[in-house]
Amino acid sequence: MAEALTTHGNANAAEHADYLDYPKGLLSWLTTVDHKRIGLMYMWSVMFFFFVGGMFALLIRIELLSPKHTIMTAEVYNRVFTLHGAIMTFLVIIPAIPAALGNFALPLLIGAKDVAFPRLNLTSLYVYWAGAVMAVVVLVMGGVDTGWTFYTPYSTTTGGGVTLMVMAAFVLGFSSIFTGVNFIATIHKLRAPGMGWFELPLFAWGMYSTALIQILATPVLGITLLLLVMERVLGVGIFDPQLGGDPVLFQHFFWFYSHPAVYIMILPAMAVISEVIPTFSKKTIFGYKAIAFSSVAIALLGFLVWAHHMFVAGMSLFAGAIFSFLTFFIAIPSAIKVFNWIATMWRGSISLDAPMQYAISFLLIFTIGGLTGLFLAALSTDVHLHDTYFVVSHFHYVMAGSNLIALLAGIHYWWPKMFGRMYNETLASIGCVLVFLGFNATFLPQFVLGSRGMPRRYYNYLPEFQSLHVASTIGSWLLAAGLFLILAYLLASLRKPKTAVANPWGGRTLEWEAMSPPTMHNFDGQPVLKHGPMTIAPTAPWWAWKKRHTERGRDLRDVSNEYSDTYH
Amino acid sequence: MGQQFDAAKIGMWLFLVTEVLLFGGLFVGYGIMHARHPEAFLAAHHHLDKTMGAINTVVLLISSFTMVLAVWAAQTSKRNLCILFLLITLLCAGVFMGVKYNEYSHKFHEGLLPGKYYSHQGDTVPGQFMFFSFYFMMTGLHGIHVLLGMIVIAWILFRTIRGDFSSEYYSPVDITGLYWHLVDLIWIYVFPLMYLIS
Amino acid sequence: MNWFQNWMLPKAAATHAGDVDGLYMFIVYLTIFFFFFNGALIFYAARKWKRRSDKEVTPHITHDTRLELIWSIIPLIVVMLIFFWGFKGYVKAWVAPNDSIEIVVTGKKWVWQFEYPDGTRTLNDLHVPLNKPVKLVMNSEDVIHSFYVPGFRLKRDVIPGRYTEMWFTATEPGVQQVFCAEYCGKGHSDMLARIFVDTPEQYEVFLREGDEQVRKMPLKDLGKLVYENKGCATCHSLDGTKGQGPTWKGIWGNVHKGTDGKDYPVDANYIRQSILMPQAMVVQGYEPIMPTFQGLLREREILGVVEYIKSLQ
Amino acid sequence: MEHTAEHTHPVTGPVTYAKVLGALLVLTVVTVYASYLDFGSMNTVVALLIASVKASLVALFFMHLRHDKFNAVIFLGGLLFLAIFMIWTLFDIGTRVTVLPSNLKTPVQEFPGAPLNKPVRPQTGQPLGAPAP
Ligand code: HEA
Ligand code: HEA
Ligand code: HEC
Ligand code: CUA
Ligand SMILES: [Cu+2]
Repeated sequence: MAEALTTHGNANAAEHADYLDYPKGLLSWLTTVDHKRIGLMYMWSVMFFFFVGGMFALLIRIELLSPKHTIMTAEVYNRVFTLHGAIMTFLVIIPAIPAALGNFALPLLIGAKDVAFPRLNLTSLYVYWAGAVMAVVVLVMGGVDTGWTFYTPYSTTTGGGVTLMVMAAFVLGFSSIFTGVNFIATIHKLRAPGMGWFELPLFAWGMYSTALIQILATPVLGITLLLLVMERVLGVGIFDPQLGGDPVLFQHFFWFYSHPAVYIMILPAMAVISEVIPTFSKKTIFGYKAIAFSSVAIALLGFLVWAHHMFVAGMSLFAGAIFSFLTFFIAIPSAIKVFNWIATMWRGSISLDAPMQYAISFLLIFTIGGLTGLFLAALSTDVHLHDTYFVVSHFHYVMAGSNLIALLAGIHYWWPKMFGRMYNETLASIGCVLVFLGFNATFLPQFVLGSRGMPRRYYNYLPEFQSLHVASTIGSWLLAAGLFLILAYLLASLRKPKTAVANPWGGRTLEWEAMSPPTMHNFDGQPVLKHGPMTIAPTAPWWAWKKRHTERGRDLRDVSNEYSDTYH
Repeated sequence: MGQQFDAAKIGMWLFLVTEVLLFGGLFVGYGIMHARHPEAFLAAHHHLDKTMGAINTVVLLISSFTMVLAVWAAQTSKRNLCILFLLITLLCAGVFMGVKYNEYSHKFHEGLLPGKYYSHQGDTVPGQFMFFSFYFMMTGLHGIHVLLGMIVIAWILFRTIRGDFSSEYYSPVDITGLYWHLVDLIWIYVFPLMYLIS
Repeated sequence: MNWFQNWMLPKAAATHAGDVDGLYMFIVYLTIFFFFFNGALIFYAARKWKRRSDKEVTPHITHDTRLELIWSIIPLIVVMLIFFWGFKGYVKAWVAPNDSIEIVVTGKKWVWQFEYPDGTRTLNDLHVPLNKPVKLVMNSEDVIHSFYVPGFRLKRDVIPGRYTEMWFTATEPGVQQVFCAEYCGKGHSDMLARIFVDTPEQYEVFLREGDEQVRKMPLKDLGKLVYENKGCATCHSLDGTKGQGPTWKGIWGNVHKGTDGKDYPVDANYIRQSILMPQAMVVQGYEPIMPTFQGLLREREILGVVEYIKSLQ
Repeated sequence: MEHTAEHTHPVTGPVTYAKVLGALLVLTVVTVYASYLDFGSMNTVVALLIASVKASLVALFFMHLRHDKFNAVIFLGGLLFLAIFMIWTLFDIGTRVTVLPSNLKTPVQEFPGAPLNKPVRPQTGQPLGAPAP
C-alpha cells in the first residue's frame, strides 16, 4: 500500500491503491463484495480442491498398477474414485473458470466496476464454501461409494454419507445458479457505454452461454438430488422398482443436468481460448459472430442430447435414435470454433508465450477429446464402449485436458493483471510441455484399454490389461510433476515486487486498460468504447506495445491517451 | 438507479425461472408416475378434501391480488395503503398455512404419510402411498416457499413502515411481489393435479 | 493396418461385431487425421508467422463466409454418415430372430445366473451353441448391473423390476469374457462370467449332461445343487420341519404310507418315481401338488438327489 | 425508479387488478365444477388448460409481463426448457416395449415392496412361499 501511495503520490489511498492492498486484513477479504477479490478467493479454493481431487487421482492410478489389492481394498477404492469424480466436477471444474476467472475478468472485460449483484456474488462464494465443508465432512466421515453419478437404486440402498454428499452437491448447485444469474444481469446491464452485443469480448459470450446452462439445468439437478434424499429418507418410491418406481428415470433426471453441465465446463474454456489466441496472434479473431453464436448454440443444443449416456440403460430404440442423432449436431459448432481459432492464427504475428502454449495444447487435446465423443455418440460403437475406460479417457480429454489446460491458459494470461507480477516464463514453458506430455501419456493408453474391454470403476482387472495401466500410471506422475512445477513458480512469483505493466501481452480488451493490479474500482472513470474490440483496425497501437515487465502499471490516463493518440 | 432496478428485476426473473424448473422437475416426476399407476393415484386422491384445496386456492389468489395492490401503492407512494395490503397478504398467507396445517394433521392421523411411513388401512388399490409421497413433496416444497415468502413480506412490511419506499424507489416491493405471484402460480397447478384428478 | 485394429480391439466373435469394428476404425482414422491436420496447421502457422518484432502489423481479416460454410458442412456430412452407420448397427442388434434360444439371465450382487429353456441353471458360466442366435432376457434382483461381452461388442444394463433383452450369434468357438459394466458396489469388478461358445457336439453334451462342472461333481453335491436350484427347497425342508411337502431329513429307508393305503419303502426307485410321476403315489397328509420334473432333471441329477437324500440322516 | 418505464407504460390500477382477480375466482369455480364432469381421457387436459389460463392471467397482469417483453422472453424460455425436459423424457418412457421371458407365468407385480403389499420374489414376481414355476 505504501508503495502504491508513493507511486501515485495521491492522498486518497482507497481510490488509487490496488485491490490487493486496500483495504487490508483477513476480515476485509471475507466481507468484500469486490468481484476481483471474490474471484481470487474462488481461485484459491478451486486450486485447493483440485489438489485434493488430484491426490485421489494419483491414489487411483497407484492402485491400478496391479490387479487386486495394491494399496487399498475394493471398498476404499470405490470411495476414492467417487470422491475424485465428485470433487473434480462439483468443487473444481464447474466453478473453476466461471467463478474464479469469470468473476475476476468479466467485469473488467466489459468495462464495468463490478458485477450486477456484488452481495449475491459474495453469497455464492459462501454457499460454495458451505457445500465444500459438507463434502469435506463426508470425506472425513468415511466417504461415499456411489460414483459421482449417484445411480439409483445403488445410491438409495448403500450406506455411508450419501445423503450428506448429495446435499453438498445440492448446495453447490445454488452457488452455481447465483453466479449464472449474476453474469447474465451483468452482461445485459453493465456493459461499457458504446459496447454493443457484437463488441462484447468473446469471453463474455462464453460466460453468457455458460450462465444460461447454469440457470436452466442446475435447478433440475437440485430437484433430482432432493428426490434422491427423499428416496433414502422416506422411501417415496419414484426411483425404486420395489415400490413401483423406475430406476432409469433417475438417469434422465441426472443427465438432464449433467450433460449440459459438461458444457458448463467446456464453454468457459473455449471463452478463455477465444481471448488468448487473438492476443498472441496479434490479429482480430476470425469469425467473431460464428464463434459467438456457436457458444450459444452449444449451450442450447446441449439440452437436447442428455440420454446419450443411456444408450444401453434399457432405453427405447426410438429414444436412442433421437438422442444419438441430436448429439452429433453439437460437433458442428465445436468444429466451427476450432477452425476459427486456427484461422485466427493464420497470417498473424504469433508469439508463443506461456498462455499461448497452453492454448495450443488445448486445441490439440480438445480435438482428440471432442472427436472421441463421436465414438460414444454413435449408437453401435457406444454399446461396446459405454462404461469402459474409453469413456473415462474421453471425458478426461475434455475435462482435465481441455478445461483445466484452458484454466491454466487463463491463469497465466491474467496472472499479471491479478497480482501485478510475472511468473518465470522458462519454467512456464517446461510446465506446459510436462503437462501436455504427461496428460497424453496418462490417458492415451486408456483409449486402448477401453476399446479392449476394460470396464471403468474396476478395482480388480484381468492381467492382460496391466501393461497399459502401468503406462497410464507413469504418465500420471509426469502430469503431477508438471502441475506441481506450475504451482511452485506461480507461488514463487508472488514474492516478487509488483512490476508487471498494465498490458504485458498487448491485449486489446478493456481489462488491459486498468492498472496491474487494478484499483478497487477497476477504472478511473467509466471507460467508453469508441470502437469495438473486434472492429479495430490492425494498425491499432497496442500491437506495438512492448512487454515491459519492469515498469509498474502506468496511470490509466496515460494509457488511454497513448491509445487514442496513436489510433486516430 | 434505473439500471440497478432493471438489473434487479432481471435477476429476479432469472431466479423465478430456476424455481419453475425446480418445481417442474417434480411435476415431471409426478406426471410419469401418474401415467404409470393411474388407478393408484385416482384412488388415493379421494383422501384429499377438494373444499380445503379450493379454499386455499382462493386465499392465495386473493393474497396475490393484495400483493399486486401493495406494489401499486408503493409505486404511487401511498404508504398507508401499502402497509394495509401487505398486512392482508400476510394474513392470507397465514390462513393458507393454517388450512395446510389442518390438512396435514388430518393426513397424519389417518396414516396417509409419505413413503415407508404410509400406514393407512383398508386400501383396495395397491400403490396409493406413492400419491402421498408426491402430495407431501409438492405441497411441502410449496409450503416452504410460502413460509419464506411470509418472512420476506414481513421484512418488506417493516421497511415500508420505516418509510423506505416511494415512487422513486420501490424495487424490493416489486420483486417480492414477483416471487409471491410465482408461489401462487405454482399452486394454481398443484391444485388440479393433486385435488382434482378424475 | 490389421495389427493396429487387432491391438485396439479384441477379436470380433459375433455376427454384427464386424460392422461395429468398421465404424470404430473409421472414427479412429478420422480422429487421427484431424489431430494431425489441426496440429500441422497450428505448427505451420506458429513457425511461418512467428512474431519477429513487436512492430509487426497483421492484416485485418474478420471472417470468410465461404470458409465458415466449408467447415460446417464437411463435419455435418461426416457426422451424419457416422450417425446412420451407428444406427444401422444398433437396430441390427436390437430385435432377436424368432428362432433364437432364450436364456434368462439374473444379475445379483455379484454373480450372474443363467437359466436355460429346460430349466437348467448355471452360475457365471454360460454355454451357447456356435452360429445359432441366442437371446438373453435379463433382470436384476438388487441394483443395476450391466452384461458386457467385449468380444461380441455387446452390452446392456440389467435392471431390477424390469426385463431387458439382448441377442447375438457367436461366430468364434472358445471362451468369451463377460464383465459387469454398471457399477454395483464392492464386488463390481469381480462380477465376471464366461461364455463358452460350444460346437454343436459340445453343446449336445452340455444339454444332456450339464456343463463340465456338473459332470465332474460328486453325486451328493449335485443333488444339493438340484435341491437349491430347481425349486425343491420351496417345499422340502432339510431339518425335519414339515413344509408343503415332506421333509427330506431322515426319510431314506423309512416306509411311507400313501393315500392309497399302501406302504412304500423310500429307496432309489421310489425317489425316482416321486420325481418323475409324483401323482402316482401321494404321501398321506399331503396334497398332490408336486409338479412333475420329467424332462427337467437329467438322469445324473436324479441319481444325485437320491445320494443327497441318502446323506441326510 | 426508471422514468422512461413510467411514461411508456401507464401504471395498471386497482380496477384492472380487481377484474383479473374476479376472472381468477370464476375460473377456480369452473375448474372445481369441471372435475365433477367426465371428459374421458381429456379430464387432465381440461384441468391443466384452465390452470394455464389462470397462470397466464397472473403472469400477464399481476407480474406485469404484458409490459415487460424482455422478462417475458426469459420466463417463456424457462417454460420451453421445462417442456423439453418433459417431452424428451417421454421419448424414452413413452415408447418402451415391455420385455418378458417367454416362460414367465405371472406378470411382474407393480409394487412388490410397497407398504401394505406382500413381499415377493423379485425375479419371477411371484409371492414368496408360492411354488417356483
Ligand atoms: C467438458 C466436458 C465434456 C465435453 C465438452 C464433451 C463433449 C462431447 N461428448 Fe462427452 N462426456 C463427458 C464430458 C464432456 N463431453 C463426461 C464427463 C462424460 C461421462 C460421464 C460419466 O459417465 O461419468 C461424457 C460421456 C459422453 C457420452 C456417453 C458415453 C457413455 O457413457 O456411453 C457421449 C455419448 O454420446 C459423449 C459425447 C460427446 C460429444 C459428441 C461431445 C461433443 O461436444 C464434442 C464436439 C467436439 C468435436 C467434434 C471436436 C472438434 C471438432 C473438430 C476438430 C473438427 C472435426 C470434426 C468433425 C469432422 C466432426 N460424451
Ligand atoms: C475435472 C475433472 C477431472 C480431472 C481434472 C481429473 C483428473 C484426473 N483423473 Fe479423473 N475422473 C473424473 C474427473 C476428473 N479427473 C471423473 C468425473 C471421474 C469419474 C468418477 C466416477 O466414476 O464416478 C474420474 C475418474 C477417473 C478414473 C477412473 C476410475 C475408475 O473408473 O475406476 C481415473 C483412472 O485413471 C482417473 C484418473 C485421473 C488422473 C490421473 C487425473 C490427473 O489429471 C490429475 C492430476 C492432478 C494432480 C496430480 C494434482 C496436482 C495439483 C496441484 C499441485 C494443484 C496445483 C494447481 C494448479 C497448478 C492450478 N479419473
Ligand atoms: C410344489 C411343491 C413341491 C416341489 C417344488 C417339489 N416337491 Fe417333492 N413333494 C411335494 C409334495 C406335496 C410331496 C408329497 C406328496 C407326493 O408324494 O406327491 C412331495 C414328495 C416328494 C418325494 C417323496 C418324499 C416322501 O417323503 O415320500 C420326493 C423324493 C420328492 N418330492 C422330491 C422332489 C424333488 C427332487 C424336487 C425338486 C426337483 C421336488 N420334490 C420339488 C411337493 C413338491
Ligand atoms: Cu454388477 Cu457391476
Ligand atoms: Cu453427455
